[in-house]
Amino acid sequence: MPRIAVIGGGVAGMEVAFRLSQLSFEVDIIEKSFILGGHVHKWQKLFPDFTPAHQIVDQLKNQLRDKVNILFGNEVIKAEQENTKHILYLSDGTTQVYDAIVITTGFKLFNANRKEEYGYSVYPNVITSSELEEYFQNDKPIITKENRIVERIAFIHCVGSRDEKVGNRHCSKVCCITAVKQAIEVAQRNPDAEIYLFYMDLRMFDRKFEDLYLQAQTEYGIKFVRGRLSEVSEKADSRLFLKLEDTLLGKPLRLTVDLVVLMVGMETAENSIQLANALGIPVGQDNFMLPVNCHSQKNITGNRGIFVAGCASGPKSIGETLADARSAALEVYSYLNCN
Amino acid sequence: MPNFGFSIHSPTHIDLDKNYRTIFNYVKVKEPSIQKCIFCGSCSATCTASNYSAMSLRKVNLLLHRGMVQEVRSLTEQCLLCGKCYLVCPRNVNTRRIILLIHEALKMPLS
Amino acid sequence: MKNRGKQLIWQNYQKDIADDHFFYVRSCIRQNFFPGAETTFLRILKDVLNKDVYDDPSHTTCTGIGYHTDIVPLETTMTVVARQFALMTEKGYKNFIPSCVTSFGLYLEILETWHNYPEVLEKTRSNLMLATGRSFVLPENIVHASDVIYKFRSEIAKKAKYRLVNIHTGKPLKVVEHIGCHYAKMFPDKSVGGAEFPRVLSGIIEEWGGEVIDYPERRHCCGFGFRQYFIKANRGYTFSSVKKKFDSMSPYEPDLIVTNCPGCNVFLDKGQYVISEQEGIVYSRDGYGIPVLTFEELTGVVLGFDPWDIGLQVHQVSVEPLLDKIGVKYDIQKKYTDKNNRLLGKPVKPTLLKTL
Amino acid sequence: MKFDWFVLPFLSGLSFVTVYTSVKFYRWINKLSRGEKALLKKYIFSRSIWTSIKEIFSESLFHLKIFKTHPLLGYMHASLAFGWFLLIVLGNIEVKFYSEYSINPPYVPIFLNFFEPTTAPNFFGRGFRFIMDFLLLIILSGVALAFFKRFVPSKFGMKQNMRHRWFDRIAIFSLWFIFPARLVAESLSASIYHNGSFLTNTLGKMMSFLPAETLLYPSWWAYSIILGIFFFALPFSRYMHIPTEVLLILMRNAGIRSRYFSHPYQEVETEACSRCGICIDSCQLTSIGYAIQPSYYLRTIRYNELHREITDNCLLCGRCVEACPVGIFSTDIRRHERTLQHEMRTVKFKFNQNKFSNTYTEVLYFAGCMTHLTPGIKKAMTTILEHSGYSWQILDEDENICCGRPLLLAGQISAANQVIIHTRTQIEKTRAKILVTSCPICYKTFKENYRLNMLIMHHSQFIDHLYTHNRIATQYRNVNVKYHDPCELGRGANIYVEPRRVIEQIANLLPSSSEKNKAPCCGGSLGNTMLQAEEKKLIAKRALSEMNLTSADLLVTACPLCLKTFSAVSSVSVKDLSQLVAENICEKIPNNAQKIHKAVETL
Repeated sequence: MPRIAVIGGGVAGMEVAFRLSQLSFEVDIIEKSFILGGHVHKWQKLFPDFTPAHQIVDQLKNQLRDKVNILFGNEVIKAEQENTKHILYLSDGTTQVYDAIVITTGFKLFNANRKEEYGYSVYPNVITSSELEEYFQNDKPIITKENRIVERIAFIHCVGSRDEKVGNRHCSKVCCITAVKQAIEVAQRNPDAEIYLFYMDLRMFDRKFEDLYLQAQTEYGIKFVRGRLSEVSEKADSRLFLKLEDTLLGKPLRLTVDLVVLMVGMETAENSIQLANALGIPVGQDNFMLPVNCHSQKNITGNRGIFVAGCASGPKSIGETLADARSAALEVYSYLNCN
Repeated sequence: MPNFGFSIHSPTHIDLDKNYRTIFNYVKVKEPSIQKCIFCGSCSATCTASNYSAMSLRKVNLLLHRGMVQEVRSLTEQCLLCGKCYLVCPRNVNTRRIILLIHEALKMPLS
Repeated sequence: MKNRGKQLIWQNYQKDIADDHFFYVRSCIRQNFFPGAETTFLRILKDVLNKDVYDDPSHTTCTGIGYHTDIVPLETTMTVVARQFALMTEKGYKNFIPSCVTSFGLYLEILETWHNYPEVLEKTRSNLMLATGRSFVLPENIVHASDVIYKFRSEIAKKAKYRLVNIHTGKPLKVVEHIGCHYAKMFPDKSVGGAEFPRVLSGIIEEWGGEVIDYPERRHCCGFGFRQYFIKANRGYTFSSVKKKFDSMSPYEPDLIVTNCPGCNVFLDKGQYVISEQEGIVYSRDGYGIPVLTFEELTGVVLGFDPWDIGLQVHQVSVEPLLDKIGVKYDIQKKYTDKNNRLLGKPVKPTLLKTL
Repeated sequence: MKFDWFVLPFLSGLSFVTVYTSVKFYRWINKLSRGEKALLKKYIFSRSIWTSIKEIFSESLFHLKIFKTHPLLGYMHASLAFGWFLLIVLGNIEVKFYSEYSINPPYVPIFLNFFEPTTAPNFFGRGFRFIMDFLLLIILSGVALAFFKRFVPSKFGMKQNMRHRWFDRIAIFSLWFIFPARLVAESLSASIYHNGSFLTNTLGKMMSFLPAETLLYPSWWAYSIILGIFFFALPFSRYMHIPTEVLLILMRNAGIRSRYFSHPYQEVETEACSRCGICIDSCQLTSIGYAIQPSYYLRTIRYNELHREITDNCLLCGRCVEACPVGIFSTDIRRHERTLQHEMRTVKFKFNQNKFSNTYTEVLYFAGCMTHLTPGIKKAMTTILEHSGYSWQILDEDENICCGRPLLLAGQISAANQVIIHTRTQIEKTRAKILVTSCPICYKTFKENYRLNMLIMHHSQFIDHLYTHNRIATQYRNVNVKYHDPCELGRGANIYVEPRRVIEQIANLLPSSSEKNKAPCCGGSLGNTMLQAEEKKLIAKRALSEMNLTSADLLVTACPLCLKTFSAVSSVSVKDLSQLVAENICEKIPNNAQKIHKAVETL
């Protein structure tokens, strides 16, 4: 029975592994950390309908139960290829031989430190969207690090995306809708807070996104201002002073807020470039894995027998990731059965 | 004071800490659809008054959102209430009511 | 500025600063703004830190201002800079320290140009040879004068007679430090601490017991900007920048402002007079304004030099309130007298800004 | 002189009502301007007063208009109003046969049965007794119907009842109990003196088991007290309508109209409104849940409650004015109040004058700002104008300028006047003979506020004119078409015939259940600034179902706003009249030039 390696135990990895196990292949998941679920594990509610994230992760985990063996705490150090076999040297010293490999390494959130002028990790009340998710574990009002109820909060779009300065020209596409979702969740906890979203272009690309946007405007009075944040500094009372321009009025704009949330974009996963080189597959200008053809062969990489699924080949929402994972499983199936 | 030959310009930025959105709040309570505006500008494009004045409902709406009221009076006065803006608004904002409410608010001594 | 996050950022902006044998290049406009500043710097290096500093009388202006106001063509500037280096080479020095931040920025810019375009360097060498018959070697180490003070800040602290502490309240003085734009913004990696949170002056202040204020418009330019200040019609732009900075720092009620560039010092000091006249605002409770010292003057005060020897009487904003806070002894009578006690004349009193 | 203490409540009530009403009438008339007073005086003493008297009988007493709305409802009102009127009149005549004095205090005819318990033996006595009983029966049937209407309004052709306030309820109940109380009193006296007729005698016999002697006197007291309560309640309740409608008819026929808010004529109208609730069903905002109809609106004005929203939340479509049996122009009152709320005297428009052409053409087509959003109409009109044989030009080809009516509808009069003056000068500059507009809203303003010395035509009239002067010809299409009368064209300007005549030239026009002056408003009317988009859509949908287009392939309307509003919701395709004509126009028409020339003069 052919053996397949799925590198990465996130949402994509779990789905591919399950589908492949259904097609009666023997599947190993090589997961760097010690838990499955990847980033989704750390999120509370998902856009656009606020389904709890753990519901998706648990559902995917339950599917897998003892159908797939999972090598936790493991990374691929070196890889070799003998005609159709792939030999992987893992970090726990073992070497495994596989007939096919599916890369589901996912993505890494942009390290906001690299936008120094936004004062991330310098001013305590500048946080990223993933840190804000932790506030949503309970329904208590959002407070600043000095335990002051947040009365004014600013969401900053495109942090580390569409930004040549940090080498990320690509748009991570899911941060806009995440900002609207999080803004609503903040509005629910701090009803009389003033909430601003500073955007360049709002990319509500999927179904029910525009409805969420309209709901944010009308039901929660959330304000959308077109202008890109230039700089954050701290005022005497440790509130944050933002400098922007209202591009629709063509005038500079200044305001003070209690909390700044940076909607950090997606970058290719940690040392995924080394993995790509090790496996001999090309990487795009945005450092995400490059499929052979972005229309019809999205899961097939340049190297026979190696496939890619999920955010490893570019930013995707969870729905798109799962669909991409299922298509990857079929590609593997047709590769192993038809050649 | 000695003649310096120059004067210190006051800042022209929009200061959201100071600008009071009293008129916006007055209108929002009575006509919540003002919040649906996405400032796409189709109303200003079709506006009859824009042919002879600087009237632009998109700009008026923005000025209200930002609490900058000085310009609003001279702009909204040119409005003919013909309702073309309402017909083209992609968000179904009740534009004419907003204009009437602005006129009302400008008559009141709102701070 | 003890915030852990800022220290993280300072780590990746360290540079090596030479510790002796300096070739000091004076500023062309600084002496007439704050005459005592440069002599104080030399006195500190020679007498206090007993370093070998050479003050070459025959070096010229770096033509920075002319270059920035499009009066002096770049090639001429390069040749003049080359001549400075030639003077240094002839005197056998390798560590070049300009006293003015604009020059520092210019020297870096030209060295960077030569580094990227070697053919321009060769052209400058031949120009210099033709013009003066001199040749030169690129300096091994080029730092700003304030970097040197930053490097020896702990030695100076040991030798200091005063601390930046308010002797009446015992609390550290609240100090605003303003870094010249050309110091870090052009080449952040050539500065101490980078462009966002520069460390050079804040390091000195914290070492000597002061508390540095990080106010929102901290990185805003003082408005000198050459084109603005030199043309009278644009001068309003300069002082609106100054006012923006003071409006932003006033909630913190700073006791002192420290700068490391001639332009910033002038405009932050004399700007308070212009603002008091035109806008009727004085940015201190006691009505005297916030004293503005250059880093050398501050070092001199802390080391106990006589304030009037340092030249503090030329400041627009009276420094006496600050000296009282630090506890410095000074003789008010000698403020406006020369070496042999002849009164040089007192400046006219502004209408609003109180002066002593 | 006959007197008994029990008449006191009735007497005091009656005198209170008479004094109160006459003072009120005096004050209203006094507030009229001198010209209006003269107009009224001249009218009252002129021959045409008879039309008012006839109208008072047909409307105040018979309520003929309500019969047209629904016969049962009409009978209920007529029986109460006319029945009671006859009861009083005949009562006064009956008295003449009994008492020896010629003049009697007013209460005698009402309580004749008490003062003259024995009926006059002769034929007249019994005859009158019979008539009085008969009238009482009629009125009682009216009261019974009124009572049932509370529970089953649909039987009376009304979808819902008016929700009354407590002071109206007191007046209603007191009115209802007057006649049963009279019945009881007369029946008791009949059981003792047999002085009744078929009704009271029979009832008297049935009540013989009761101690009639002891109950008789208190029953007269009850009758008098109920009458008293009714008279005291009348001036402050809806029944102030009874006296005021008479004055309203006189004033209206004399030509007096309300020219500004709280004009005396408007106060008469406000008090003349009996809040019968008939206007509620005619209003299309009822089904969306808004209580803004004249019955409620005039009540807020009369008891000056805060009603800023109600004033603005009305389509001004005029259906309630058509339906109102009392003929109150509630839309005018609303517009005058809007001026009070929204007038902006400081407005200064900065029109740029040089944008318009001053080349002469016979026909000037004013597209109107709305038509710029329905290019289909403009294109159709251009085709028609090209075929018309007239020289023509479009006034606002690019520079679209407004006719000023939306400002009038919103009450901003001084702003509207500035627009009107500007647009009129542009129109007159072209020295055109005919001004055609495809928007009924502009048409109504040109007609009423512009005082243009040229022929003003809505495009339906103009096309009709082209047909009659065979300047254009069209092919007949066997298409079932229903026509929607735009409010401003139908009710607003009484143009019903020309559009229909034009459509019949091209397609087969099906009658629709609610059309002409009963046509529904499309919901997009500029009169309303309050409705949200979803509500307007709902009105449009219900208007379409009201016109039930199942059998029609095409809905034709004659207003760009109706076109835009209907086409967003209608399953049947919607076209403007001009589009229907332009699509079926024939290229060649008989070219008899001189006939054309003559035609222009005849207009």
